[in-house]
Amino acid sequence: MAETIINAINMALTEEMDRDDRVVVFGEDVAETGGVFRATEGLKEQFGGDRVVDTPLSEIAITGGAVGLAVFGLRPVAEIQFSGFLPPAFDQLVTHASRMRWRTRGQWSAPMVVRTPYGAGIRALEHHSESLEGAYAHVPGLRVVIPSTPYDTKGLLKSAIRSPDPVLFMEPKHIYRSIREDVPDEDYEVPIGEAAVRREGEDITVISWGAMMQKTLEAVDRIDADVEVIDLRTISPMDRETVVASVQKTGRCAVVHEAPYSGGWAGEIVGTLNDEALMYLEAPVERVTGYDIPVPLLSMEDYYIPHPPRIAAAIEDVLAY
Amino acid sequence: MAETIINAINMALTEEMDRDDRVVVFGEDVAETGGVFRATEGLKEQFGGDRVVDTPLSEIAITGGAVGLAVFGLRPVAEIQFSGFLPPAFDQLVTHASRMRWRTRGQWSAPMVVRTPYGAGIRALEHHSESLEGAYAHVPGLRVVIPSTPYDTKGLLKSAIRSPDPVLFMEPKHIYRSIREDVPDEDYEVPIGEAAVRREGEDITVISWGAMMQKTLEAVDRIDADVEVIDLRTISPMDRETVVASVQKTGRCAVVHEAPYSGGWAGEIVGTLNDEALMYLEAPVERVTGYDIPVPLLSMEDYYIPHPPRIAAAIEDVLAY
Amino acid sequence: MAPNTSEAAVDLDAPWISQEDLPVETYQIIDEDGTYDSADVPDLADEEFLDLYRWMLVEKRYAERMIKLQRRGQMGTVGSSRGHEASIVGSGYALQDGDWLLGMGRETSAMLLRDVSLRDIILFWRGVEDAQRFLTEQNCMIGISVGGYLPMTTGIGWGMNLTDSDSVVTAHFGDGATSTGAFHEAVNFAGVLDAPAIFYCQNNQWAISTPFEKQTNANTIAQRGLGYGVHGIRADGNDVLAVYDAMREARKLARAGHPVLFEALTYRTEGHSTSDDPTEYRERDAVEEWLERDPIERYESFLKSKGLWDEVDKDALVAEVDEEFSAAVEAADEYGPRDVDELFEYVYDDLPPILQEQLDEMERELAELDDLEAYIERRPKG
Amino acid sequence: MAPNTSEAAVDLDAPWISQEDLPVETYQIIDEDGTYDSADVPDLADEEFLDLYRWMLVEKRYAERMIKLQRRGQMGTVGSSRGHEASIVGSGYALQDGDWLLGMGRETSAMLLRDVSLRDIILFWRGVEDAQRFLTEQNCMIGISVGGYLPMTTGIGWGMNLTDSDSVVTAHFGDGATSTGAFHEAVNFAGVLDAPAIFYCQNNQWAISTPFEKQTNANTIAQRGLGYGVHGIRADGNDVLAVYDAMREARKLARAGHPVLFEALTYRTEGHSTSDDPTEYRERDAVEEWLERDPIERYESFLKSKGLWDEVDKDALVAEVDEEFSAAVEAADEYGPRDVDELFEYVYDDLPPILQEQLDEMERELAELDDLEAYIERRPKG
Ligand SMILES: Cc1ncc(C[n+]2csc(CCOP(=O)(O)OP(=O)(O)O)c2C)c(N)n1
Ligand SMILES: Cc1ncc(C[n+]2csc(CCOP(=O)(O)OP(=O)(O)O)c2C)c(N)n1
Ligand SMILES: [Mg+2]
Ligand SMILES: [Mg+2]
Repeated sequence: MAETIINAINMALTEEMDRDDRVVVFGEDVAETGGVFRATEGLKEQFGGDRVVDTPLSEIAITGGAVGLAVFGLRPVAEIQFSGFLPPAFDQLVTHASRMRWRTRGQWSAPMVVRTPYGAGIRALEHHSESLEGAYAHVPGLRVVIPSTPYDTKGLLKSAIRSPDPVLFMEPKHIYRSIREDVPDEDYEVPIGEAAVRREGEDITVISWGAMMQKTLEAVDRIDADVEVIDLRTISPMDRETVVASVQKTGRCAVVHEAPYSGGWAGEIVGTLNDEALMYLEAPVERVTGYDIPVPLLSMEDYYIPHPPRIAAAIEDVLAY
Repeated sequence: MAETIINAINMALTEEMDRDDRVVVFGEDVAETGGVFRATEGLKEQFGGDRVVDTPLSEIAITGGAVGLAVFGLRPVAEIQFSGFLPPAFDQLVTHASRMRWRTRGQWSAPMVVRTPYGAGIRALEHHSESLEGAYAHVPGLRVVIPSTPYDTKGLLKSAIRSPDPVLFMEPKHIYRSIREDVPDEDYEVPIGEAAVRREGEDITVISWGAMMQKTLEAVDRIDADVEVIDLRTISPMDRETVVASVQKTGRCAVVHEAPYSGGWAGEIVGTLNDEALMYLEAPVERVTGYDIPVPLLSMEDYYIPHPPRIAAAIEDVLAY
Repeated sequence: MAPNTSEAAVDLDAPWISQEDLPVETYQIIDEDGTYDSADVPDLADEEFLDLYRWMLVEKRYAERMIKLQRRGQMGTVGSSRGHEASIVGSGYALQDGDWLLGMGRETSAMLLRDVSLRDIILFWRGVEDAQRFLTEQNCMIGISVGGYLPMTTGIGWGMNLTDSDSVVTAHFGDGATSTGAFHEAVNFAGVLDAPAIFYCQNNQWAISTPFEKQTNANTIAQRGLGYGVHGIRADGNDVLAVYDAMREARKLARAGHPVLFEALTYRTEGHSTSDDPTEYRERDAVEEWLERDPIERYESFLKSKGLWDEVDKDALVAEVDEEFSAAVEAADEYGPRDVDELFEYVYDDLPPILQEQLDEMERELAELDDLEAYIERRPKG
Repeated sequence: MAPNTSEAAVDLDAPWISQEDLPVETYQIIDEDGTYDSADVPDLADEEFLDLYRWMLVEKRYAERMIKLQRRGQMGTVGSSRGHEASIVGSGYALQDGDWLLGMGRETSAMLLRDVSLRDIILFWRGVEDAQRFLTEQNCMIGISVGGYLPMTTGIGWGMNLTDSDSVVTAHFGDGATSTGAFHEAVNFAGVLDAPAIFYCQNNQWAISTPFEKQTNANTIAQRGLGYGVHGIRADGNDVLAVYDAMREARKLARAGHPVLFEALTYRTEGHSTSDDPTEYRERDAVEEWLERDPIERYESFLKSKGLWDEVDKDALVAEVDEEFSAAVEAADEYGPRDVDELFEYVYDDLPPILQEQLDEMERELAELDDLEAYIERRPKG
């Protein structure tokens, strides 16, 4: 059946809770109402109030609580209501979740998932639109995953829940309900750490993830060239092999993300191409990104988001170089 | 007189407190003892307990308190005892300090400094050795500064205190006392946002900052080539012009930092060179960095730190490419 | 699975303290039936008593009209303050010129009392960046990240001490905010600094769908003050006189170097915001109960028995308030579009080269890519 | 510049609560003079009373010997627990098999009581990564970032509830830690969850150079429990029986779904660590005063009046304990060097390609750059 990303999240959570009773879901407003985006709808009814829990307004305790549950052998899936409210818990990710296995030489670990909707485009107040994946992805020990399709969302979230490592699962809320595709009822995983080649092409490689994938595909449709499109899916540790192989083939590349330009993950991708494919490059890699400013408030945010016309123009620039 | 970096910090603080009675210094253990590294020694005696304050063990309140003081018209200089204890305050930097001017369209602002010693090499416990400048530098509105010499330290810290923008001032604690140079008694500023060309050369550009500068210079001394050495000094917003001009001249580049490789600031520098100097590059840029692991504890940390032999080998690789 | 905490109490010899050892009274002047003891009534002039009433009507009509605007698509998501009128107005009325007020969006009339204009509050909820410029001109700010602005509040109070100011700083926040680490560090540090800060919690017993008893196991927020060595109080947040009177004392305490943790007990009788449907998570009964304790009706009884009701022409007042609101909406509607280059301003004091480059590029793209503006235009606006 | 808080009290009508409304008793069994009421003495066997004594000697000798090792360059920076012996041993002794203990480094014998080996504690302070593997095998961990492991403590307690475990989790931390946001969110959430968690604060009245009265304006840490609706207690941290007895009750409370905030009042009679010189920031007098309240001497009086002292051969005990320490140092010295590839292990469950690449590169460099190992060898080791 054709499902949205939100549905896919719900399916993954439901199936994993059903499959493994160590899975516990919690966060602000996730239980009684099913979350502000309804991602956790029905879970409390189905799995009860011990495994689906509304927490106090405590991002530190939600994230740190997940670390403790994970260390104790459970499989916590915590929700942070908006990624703009994850920074209070940055320390818990850096200082504990990401290094529990390392600190204890494998004796303890933190197999936990922190789900959080990120990105602009939903006409919200301050702090509801940011994309900080680049900062989190710089933390060793953490896996940062961003799906862009309903199918992948289900499979990746399942992999995240089963992952022995902590996973920060950032959800593209802008497209939570705007795209639909068939999402099988069966159990399947989409492996963490593998990028997807969405379209094969010879002329240029365009790399993106999350909500920007849709815009990228829309942009590519406007372009008269044979474009290879890669959905990175896992930001860190990323699938360097797929990225490098593609650019070695096409010789040209553009990276599209919503986060600010300076220090964004596109820089890491360019760095990787520099390391592994520099001499294949026929043109500079274009980074099509947000600007180095806070995301504007709702009345102006569209000037910030890399929309298809901008992306298409950038791709054409690279092709024309 | 030949002074250390620690002395230079102390001089800058003393002179700025003397010059501007809006300057307030605070943090854990900064007043009575002068801080665990003695950077604030003597300030309380000279300027009194109202302007030099020992705080509770509250990184959030130290950083957020600085935001409030700054908004109210004071010039707070907060110390976070080790940069490994800054993550609890990440939210205060992201959500308030960096965007106060933006949020209020210039009506309020947060002219504040957060000083914090960063980096490995002092044989310390966990969380005392990290380098997360790359994550902070990705936050629009924040200026991230890292000095590498006593002279610059004094001048940059003065600029930071006088800066109308919030400055995260990361101090290379590994070389706090290991290098000395003349630091004039007079008032001078070293401008934020300008890199320094430490040595001029034609064959290759080597870029570094902080504690890695010393190691880089040591490495360059081992090499028989005409090396241009750039001390970035301000990580963000960085001096792209100096970096780009140098590499356009030399055609080769290596970047040295202590932070982990993936998502480190070297990626941003490679990205910049890709944008502005790709066709000048005769070899891939080498990123000589820490590994994508937590900094090892004291018994093994030296295997993590990019030491001169590693740096020299990398430079030679680029030269030989 | 949780242990059965209703089990017979554990046998204890040591001198344990629990919240049962410290019953917390709720300060009230006008009781639910509208009766009061004249001796307790704060010493206000008649116009001031009437003024309080007018402000509560402002708050109420504001909330009602904002939601209507939102339903008509002329407003982003907004929260309703229905039920909080006494708590908002009573606290705001006790502040003085020069005082600062940081809030979270559910304290409009307290900000209007600080000379913020209604137009600017409307602009705020429409996501117009300039709104906070105007708020901060009046030393007011709205913080969207719950609790995060409380350390800053402490810093402002600290600044007041350092500059011998005779003002106070007040932060308004909800019961949910009290569970944040930022709250804790802020109030504790304020206690150490003797900062002239009033931490004003509107305990409306809900944080979106989370009821107060899931927010904390403590019976009250006020008692938390003890843990910081600051003065605590719980006032009936539906009794405007109790709130006002205690807030006046709070201001004095704060000025004397005693920060205050103030809990106004009230109830959010509507949804958290226009995107929230409270019937999903709570029974109508409790709501009904609290609707009966309506702060405005209670104050009307007071005005009646005080002999001031005759001076009130409620219909005229409402009409007047409505007109003010309409005028504010008009002014907000007229507030012109901003230039896109404003997006790049105010990030730094100057425009660093990289921002200048990005701005130039954006302007070039907007000019050259003929479908970019069109694309943006077509995007849904709400 | 701070307002003069000693000014005449502000005139107050409203029912303000302040910490004066709740005097907090300090639980004591053996008083400063060593006298006690037999009825209050916990019901322990003679060997257990003697065991407590031995453990306190262990803690004391451990602290003394560690500092000596450090001075000789055989140890990184270490903290001293001198003065804390009763607080550490009394709390650790009340725990049971299966209980978890997260600490901050000043609770060694409580961990030894959890079957952690002394060798591994020594390895920890030498910065050997493997140490925490051995600690965690015994459900113990040391967290270096102050307060940050308290939310995790709550999570572990929560896990115990979810899995019908009958253990408790204890976190040991200092007075400084109570000022962190992490502390607040952790204890509050534990209260909501009815988690079997004991938050054990060794209030030694200093956080490095910061005295307790600058850490908070509250008189005690125990009273902070009220704000979370958890049980609070302040015990004399220099009275091992009081600590033990109250901790036993704390454990029962925790098991009954009542988390506990436990304050053991003690004093850090030496420096914060070997890098700290306390004469810089405090008068010798206060230290002297607390030295007189030495927990071990006090317990010796108890053993004497209880008629158990005859069974103690202190010199022999000390010799025995010293031998254990020496053996542990020897074992630590023998603990072989680790392979450098271990640095890359345990970051992730597997070795992602980028780490494999980096590891290969490191090994290649170590092999090929003949001066790299030499350079590292030459670097100062402490
Ligand atoms: C740090 C943070 N976490 C989560 C949110 C999302 N959120 C917005 S309002 C709210 C509930 C606030 O409840 P309360 O503090 O009681 O204030 P009220 O809305 O009831 O007045 C939540 C969870 C947020 N804005 N900030
Ligand atoms: C979050 C954090 N901030 C600062 C430090 C540096 N530091 C280490 S111990 C300490 C003082 C701790 O005092 P307290 O909690 O009272 O424990 P004590 O050492 O007195 O037992 C400080 C500031 C740290 N380790 N973690
Ligand atoms: Mg509320
Ligand atoms: Mg202490």
